[in-house]
Amino acid sequence: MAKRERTTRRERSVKGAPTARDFKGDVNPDWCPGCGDFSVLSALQNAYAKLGKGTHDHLTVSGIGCSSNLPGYVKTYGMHTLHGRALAVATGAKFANHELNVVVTGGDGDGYGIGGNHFIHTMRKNIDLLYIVMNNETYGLTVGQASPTTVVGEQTKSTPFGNLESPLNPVAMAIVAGATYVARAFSSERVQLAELMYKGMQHKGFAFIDVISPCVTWKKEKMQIFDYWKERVHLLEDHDTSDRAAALAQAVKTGHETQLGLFYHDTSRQSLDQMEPVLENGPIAHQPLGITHEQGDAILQKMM
Amino acid sequence: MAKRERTTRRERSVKGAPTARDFKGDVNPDWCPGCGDFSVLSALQNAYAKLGKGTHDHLTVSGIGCSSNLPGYVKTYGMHTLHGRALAVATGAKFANHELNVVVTGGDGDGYGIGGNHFIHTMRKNIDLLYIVMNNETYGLTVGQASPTTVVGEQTKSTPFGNLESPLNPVAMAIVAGATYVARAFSSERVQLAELMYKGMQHKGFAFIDVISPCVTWKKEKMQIFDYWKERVHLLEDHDTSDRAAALAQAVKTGHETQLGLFYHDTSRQSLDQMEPVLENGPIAHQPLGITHEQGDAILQKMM
Amino acid sequence: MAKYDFAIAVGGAPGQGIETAGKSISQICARYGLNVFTYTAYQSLIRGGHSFLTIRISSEPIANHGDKIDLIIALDANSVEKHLPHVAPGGALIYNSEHVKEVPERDDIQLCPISYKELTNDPDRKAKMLNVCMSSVALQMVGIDLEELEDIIVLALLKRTGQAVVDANIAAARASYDYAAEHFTPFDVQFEKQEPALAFGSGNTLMAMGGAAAGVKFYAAYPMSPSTGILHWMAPNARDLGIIVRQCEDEISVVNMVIGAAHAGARAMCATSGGGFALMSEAIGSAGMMEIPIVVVNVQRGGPSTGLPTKTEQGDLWQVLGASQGDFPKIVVSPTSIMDGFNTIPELFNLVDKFQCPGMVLTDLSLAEGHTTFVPDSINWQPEIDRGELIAEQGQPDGEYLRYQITDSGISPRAIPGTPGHTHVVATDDHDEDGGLISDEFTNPHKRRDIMEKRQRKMEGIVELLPPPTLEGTEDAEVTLIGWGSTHSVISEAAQMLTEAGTVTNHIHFKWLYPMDEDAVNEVLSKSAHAIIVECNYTGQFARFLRGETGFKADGHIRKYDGEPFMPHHIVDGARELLAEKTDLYVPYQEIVV
Amino acid sequence: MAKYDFAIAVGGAPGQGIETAGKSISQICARYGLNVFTYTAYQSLIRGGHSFLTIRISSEPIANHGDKIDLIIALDANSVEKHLPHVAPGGALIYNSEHVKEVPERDDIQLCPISYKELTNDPDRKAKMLNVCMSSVALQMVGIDLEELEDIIVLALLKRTGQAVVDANIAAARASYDYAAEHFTPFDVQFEKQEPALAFGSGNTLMAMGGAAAGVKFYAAYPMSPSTGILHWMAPNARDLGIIVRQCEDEISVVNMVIGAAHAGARAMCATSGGGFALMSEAIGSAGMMEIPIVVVNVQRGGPSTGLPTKTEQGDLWQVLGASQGDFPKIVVSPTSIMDGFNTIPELFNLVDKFQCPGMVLTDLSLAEGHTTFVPDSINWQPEIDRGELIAEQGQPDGEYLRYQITDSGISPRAIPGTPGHTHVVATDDHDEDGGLISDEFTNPHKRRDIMEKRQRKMEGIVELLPPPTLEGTEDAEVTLIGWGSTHSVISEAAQMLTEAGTVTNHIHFKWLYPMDEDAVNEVLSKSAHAIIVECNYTGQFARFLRGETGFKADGHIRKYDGEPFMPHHIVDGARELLAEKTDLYVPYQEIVV
Ligand SMILES: Cc1ncc(C[n+]2csc(CCOP(=O)(O)OP(=O)(O)O)c2C)c(N)n1
Ligand SMILES: Cc1ncc(C[n+]2csc(CCOP(=O)(O)OP(=O)(O)O)c2C)c(N)n1
Ligand code: SF4
Ligand code: SF4
Ligand SMILES: [Mg+2]
Ligand SMILES: [Mg+2]
Repeated sequence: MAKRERTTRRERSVKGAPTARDFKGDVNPDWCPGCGDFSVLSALQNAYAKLGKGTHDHLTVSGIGCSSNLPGYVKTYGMHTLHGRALAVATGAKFANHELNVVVTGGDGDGYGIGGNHFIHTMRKNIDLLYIVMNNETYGLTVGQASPTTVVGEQTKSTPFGNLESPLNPVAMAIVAGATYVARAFSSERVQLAELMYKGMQHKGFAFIDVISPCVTWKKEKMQIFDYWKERVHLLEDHDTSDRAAALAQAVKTGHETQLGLFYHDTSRQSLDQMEPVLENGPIAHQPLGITHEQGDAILQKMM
Repeated sequence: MAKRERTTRRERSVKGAPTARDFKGDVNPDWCPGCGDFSVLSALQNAYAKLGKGTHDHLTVSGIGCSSNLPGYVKTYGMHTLHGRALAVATGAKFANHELNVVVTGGDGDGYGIGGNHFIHTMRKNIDLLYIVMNNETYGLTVGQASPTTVVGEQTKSTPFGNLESPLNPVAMAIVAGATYVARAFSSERVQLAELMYKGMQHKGFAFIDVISPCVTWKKEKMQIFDYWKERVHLLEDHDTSDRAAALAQAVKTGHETQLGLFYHDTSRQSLDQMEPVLENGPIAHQPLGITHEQGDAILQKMM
Repeated sequence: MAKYDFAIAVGGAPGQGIETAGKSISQICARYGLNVFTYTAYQSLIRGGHSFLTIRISSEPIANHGDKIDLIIALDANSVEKHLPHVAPGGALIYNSEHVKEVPERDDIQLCPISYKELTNDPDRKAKMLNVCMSSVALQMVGIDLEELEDIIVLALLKRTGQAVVDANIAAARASYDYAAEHFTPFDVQFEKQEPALAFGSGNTLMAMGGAAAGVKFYAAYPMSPSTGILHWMAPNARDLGIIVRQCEDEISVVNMVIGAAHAGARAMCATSGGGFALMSEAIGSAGMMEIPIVVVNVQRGGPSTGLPTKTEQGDLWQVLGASQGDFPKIVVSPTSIMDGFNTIPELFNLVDKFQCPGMVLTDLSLAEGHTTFVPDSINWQPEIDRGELIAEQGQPDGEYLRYQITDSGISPRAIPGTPGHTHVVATDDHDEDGGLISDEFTNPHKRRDIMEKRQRKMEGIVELLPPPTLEGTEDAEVTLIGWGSTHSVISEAAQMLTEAGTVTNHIHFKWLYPMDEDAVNEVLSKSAHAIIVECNYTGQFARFLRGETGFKADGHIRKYDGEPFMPHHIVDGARELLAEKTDLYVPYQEIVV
Repeated sequence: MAKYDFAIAVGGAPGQGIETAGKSISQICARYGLNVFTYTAYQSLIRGGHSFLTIRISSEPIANHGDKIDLIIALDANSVEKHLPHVAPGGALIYNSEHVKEVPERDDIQLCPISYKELTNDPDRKAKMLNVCMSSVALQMVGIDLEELEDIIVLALLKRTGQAVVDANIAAARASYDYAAEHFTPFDVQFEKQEPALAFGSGNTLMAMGGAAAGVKFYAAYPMSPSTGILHWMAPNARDLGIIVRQCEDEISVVNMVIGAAHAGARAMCATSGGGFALMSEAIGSAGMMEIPIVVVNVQRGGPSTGLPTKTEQGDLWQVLGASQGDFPKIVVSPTSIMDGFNTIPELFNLVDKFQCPGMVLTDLSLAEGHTTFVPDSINWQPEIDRGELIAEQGQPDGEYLRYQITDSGISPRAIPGTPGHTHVVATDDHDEDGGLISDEFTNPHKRRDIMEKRQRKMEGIVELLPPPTLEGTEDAEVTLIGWGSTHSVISEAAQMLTEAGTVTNHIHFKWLYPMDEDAVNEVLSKSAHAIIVECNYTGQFARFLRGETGFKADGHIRKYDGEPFMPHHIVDGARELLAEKTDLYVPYQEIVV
């Protein structure tokens, strides 16, 4: 029983370079024992530590879902927003203070289902975020319906006769829609995952990692869900991450057999905040409010 | 002045094989003279006629926008729904009566902007619709803001300093998301367009045509907008439409230079309505309402 | 047998089989022909947390989980600690003596320790059969035959687990039953089997069944607690019943698909909770404008926002009343019990079909996830179906068809796509009689006024058909309790309790909320004594709405917004305080916390 | 110069330069120092259709387009036919004699035919200068110097078209001016230049300017009539003013981005109309729950649904009041004039920052797209800015920070991301003081009640700060007109007209709508005589809301829902009928139809 225990609500002082421990949140996760999300959380704490900033320099934003509970479990600023809306909220926060390291975490239902439109457009706009999707191919929190990545034929609460709909290919979608850093990972491969996260945070632009993060509760017919995946993943090798066509060719293969690693990395495009002249003076959140009389007069002049 | 004139509200009787004229709506389009959408309309009327069904066997569904006014201009059943929601409404209508030929028409803002999530998921599910997007790279009806397909650098009412956002690639998106019939057309190439529409209606599954349909009013800097496009389009030739990888490779080239024609045609996948056993008895709209006492007893039995 | 009102509760962590225990006991009671209502207080945790399931069993028909608990099955130590105070004097607490060494003093109840180890042969000690042991003890103490439990065990486990597990469970059940017979004092209440055996189901299930009976042929959903139960009933029953069930990418597509399906001729419905409803609101207005009949169910949970996904509230009334911009015909109804939920769906479908407008059902977690027994024969599988003015026949090829024809009733005969001779366009822009857009036409303000008045005239027809609330109880009362929706039975019981205790109390309950007939409602309200409005939200959403429609101002208010539903005594206490004191607002204290 | 109230109207098809003509004349008047208000009745047509622009010029400050039209510029034959009846006796109609051969009899006005051919040297006869010719005639007839028009022509055309076109236009203007001097009788009203010259802008522009003055640093939008004007002001001014302007994929992303930006410390705002607002509603509730201050503007248009995109209505009140599920603190304000729109934005930002909640501005097309002159110096570019309890300084590393600390005021000091020592999570699930989720925790109903009460206590602080409406006019009146939002000036004029005609009338106008202080409002309302509520929607949304909050029931109602705004005489006529007759509802007839 994942009884919620407070470690302490006190702000811990981080002395010297931060460690993964410094990013441990105030409460223990209430995920089911064995859930893939635990590894994602720990990889993220490692990646935050490696980046070397203070806990207050990060903003972790999520939607709603088991996976979206993550911001409560890391010691950074956090927003647990509406189901499907994390990317939009994060974009706003990034523009208000582009010095924050903004990481978005969530699930496949949250991100590819209800949040699908923000997913596409945030990538198209190349907003400087790291987006981590804990893809368990199910709606975990609402007790196991089919999600946009559930495979054909799977029996779920909403598809008792087997799912009829083809799943989405998030990696291929991301490359086509304009993400500039696109990776796939497996929660059990923590070292690779943490490294992909760390590099994703360093990347200026939209970084996306689709993480296979198995649900041990609603994937009944696959009680051996980790074994199931271990058989199906292999590392992406001999691949030029700067070659979009090659990345896409690899990505469309993603499905029941899948490659892990960085598919695509485009360093040539600027992120949207970099292109925005208004941000040249620093974060707008720190600018003085209102306008000057001169600016006001100039406006009125044009109205006369 | 496009004064709205009623031809007549009377139902015209169609004798023999229908002609394009039979699909002329009761009102004349209020589009600006020269708008690309006129050609799309006439191509659609031709395609409807060629299909050979009665006017009442078609349902034309749209959202909101200049282009979305189209259902008012064809003589079929029509729905002028909410901005961005046409695909969802059309899906519902198709499931209620899968014998209808359901065509969805709209704009780039409607379909790729606010409607983007329905776009992806309707394709993923391979719903049996023909979706025609009149892509003018602008929000026409709301007087010319940037749309998801507006090119970088373009000055619009919402981007007076030039658009900073990369446009979407609808054709590539469609192939990746799971559309089974994907084409690009140019409104001035009416014969090809009508043919693509006709074949799209015949296709069982999601058929998608992105039509370059220039706006002559808000593309000020390109007063010669048709010439602009004529220089940039060429026919897609020597292309195997059944080869998904090849289609995708062609599609990612789509941008300022673009190919016209059928990129991808997959006849191997069933459309969702074909997979649905409930529809085997005919359209649900025509089934008797309610359930039998036997069915009811069986339900109660399970509750005891 | 004499009158009785008895409650068994099961407390524990969700993994411990609390639902199974609860379901088994309830099902046994149902088969015994006893009236049962159950409610589970639980938490929005994926795993872990604490649940507390109350099974109320009564000689009278009941529709809420009542006030007191006679027998608690404590599956873990935490439950003993938490819930010992909740056992009514004369009651009993069953617990596992291996985990709970010391139980705090309470000499007015019977403590019933059992030893899991001794009662089972469970070598790996996962305590998977603890719920079975404790249920057997409980059943023994209230005089129910062990065979009933054995049947249920076979039914529930055989297919899933095989004979060996079944045997082990049955052995454990027998050992426990015998142990109880030997060591514990049975309750005075001893249940006897009576006819007919009853069926048992949740509010969500009964609304789904109501949909099937009403002829719903298209059901779309996006999962959202606490409305998901409807999807979970529809999905497995879809193929047998010829219903298309679609899970969509979000609630916006859900309601728009429903609109498309309804327009094309199917009775179509969807359900969600507050956040999903917010997303649906734009499209609900479009159904009003296009005049397409749809039914949208909002199963309220604790708000605001994501709020309390597993808790109850009546907090979405204003959201539903205000859904979407502008004025358009609509109907809002709030079922007053689980069984009323079944009947409400066909009733509402007939209305929306007749008046071609959206209908909204406003219910909440306490009803939707509550479970009740019912007489199977009481289910009317073939309710009256009235599809309104639907044009089925072929039109004349040269005839004129005006989809939005201006009529006295405001109702314009509707043709569905596919009908020859009636092609037309429906539009979310305003339009004239034939569907042509007004806003795009010359001389529009007059046509606009005409079509707006046509649409709104439908409200007059609707209001005539909606029954106003009635005064329940004696006219000569000291207090009148006023409520709406899910609280009918708890208020009714409170009124009875008050009356029995000397404060004569009647009550007025609202099912049909909008449109409201001011005069008819005021007529009923005028009969009220000291009026107290009881509702499960902070700002008194119904009180404010009712006052706006009728001018009626209550003398006092009882409101609850802590996530748990009212128990009858909350209202009794509140009514007393409001009568006695200066205050006009009473907020009950929630004793049982999980 | 004596008092005057004069109106020029321009009718024609949108392609004919009607906006240019209107803008030129208005701008010239503004430079002349005259008070101007303009309103355009137009259609949601991409091209074509008919527009009718009224320019009211008055010696008194005005804030609506008035009742009568003295001079009509008919750019096409259609306008002559349509609008001839609208010229007030003693007025004039200017038309092109080449297109309009016969004008129906009206001997009480001056008919002013001009010949485009004769007045211009326009070889390809596109009549592109017709608006210039007619404007010159009009200006001549009211005594305004031609030089003013010439300046405007240069300003408007030089950059876009070059000297040749400018010269041709100026020549046409001169010829027309001279022609008018020779052939037509000037009006009695002859305008004189006065100081100071005035600025001229629309309601949307002034709200956008108000946002800039309030310190908005993040503005997001999805285009939607009639709110798009704010985006169209923000976008070109963004870089100069240091404002981030983002056009988003839909309204859901708009409001969620605004929430993200606001949480990260920027003053953030967005605007939309009814349908977009519906889509935003879920997120507005989330701002309430996370306690993030945002401002959302809803510029109402004719509803329901897509409705009448280019027409006005006050039809979204209930949508805004009911936006999102559950109860949460929020503020709703409805500016009473264009200039009030400017001031409302900073006022509201101070409130939402102080109380950390969403604020909603409810205005409508008639104000947002109406244009007014104003004294440039009256603009307060540096309004008071109060960001509330915002933690700027570094926290103690070992200190304890509770984002949702329970306080008496309900306000918990807010730290924005990036502030050292204050990391915390904000959540749309309900939570306890530190942001931890209640629904996921043991023992929640009590904590839930505490945090709910903390949040709602903020409403008490808000209500104290919102000024109640005042009684305008004499206390001793026969009739009291009650209105809200955009109709202030039209009601005020109607009251004056009624009073002058012998029916002493005062009025009460609501700007701050929610929360409403029942006692303070009833205090004001108690002074009202025969009370008539005036509003621009079908069901009387405000009347129902006001009655719900205060119990106040008006004696009569004047409602309009044909898409066009009230003119003062509509209300005057209505008040008279309501006083005289049995009816309690008056719906004015719209005379001017486009
Ligand atoms: C608007 C809205 N609709 C539905 C829900 C209910 N809901 C909560 S979580 C969830 C799905 C979560 O799935 P996913 O994002 O894959 O996360 P997981 O639980 O699998 O980690 C849903 C549908 C909601 N909170 N809000
Ligand atoms: C919810 C909502 N938001 C915004 C609008 C306003 N709106 C109407 S049409 C339109 C854009 C149309 O663009 P597009 O779909 O490309 O069609 P076009 O006019 O270019 O043919 C917008 C934003 C609306 N009607 N509804
Ligand atoms: S339900 Fe599945 S996804 Fe959710 S916590 Fe449990 S294992 Fe993880
Ligand atoms: S505005 Fe553009 S898209 Fe719209 S009708 Fe005119 S030319 Fe066509
Ligand atoms: Mg998931
Ligand atoms: Mg467009």
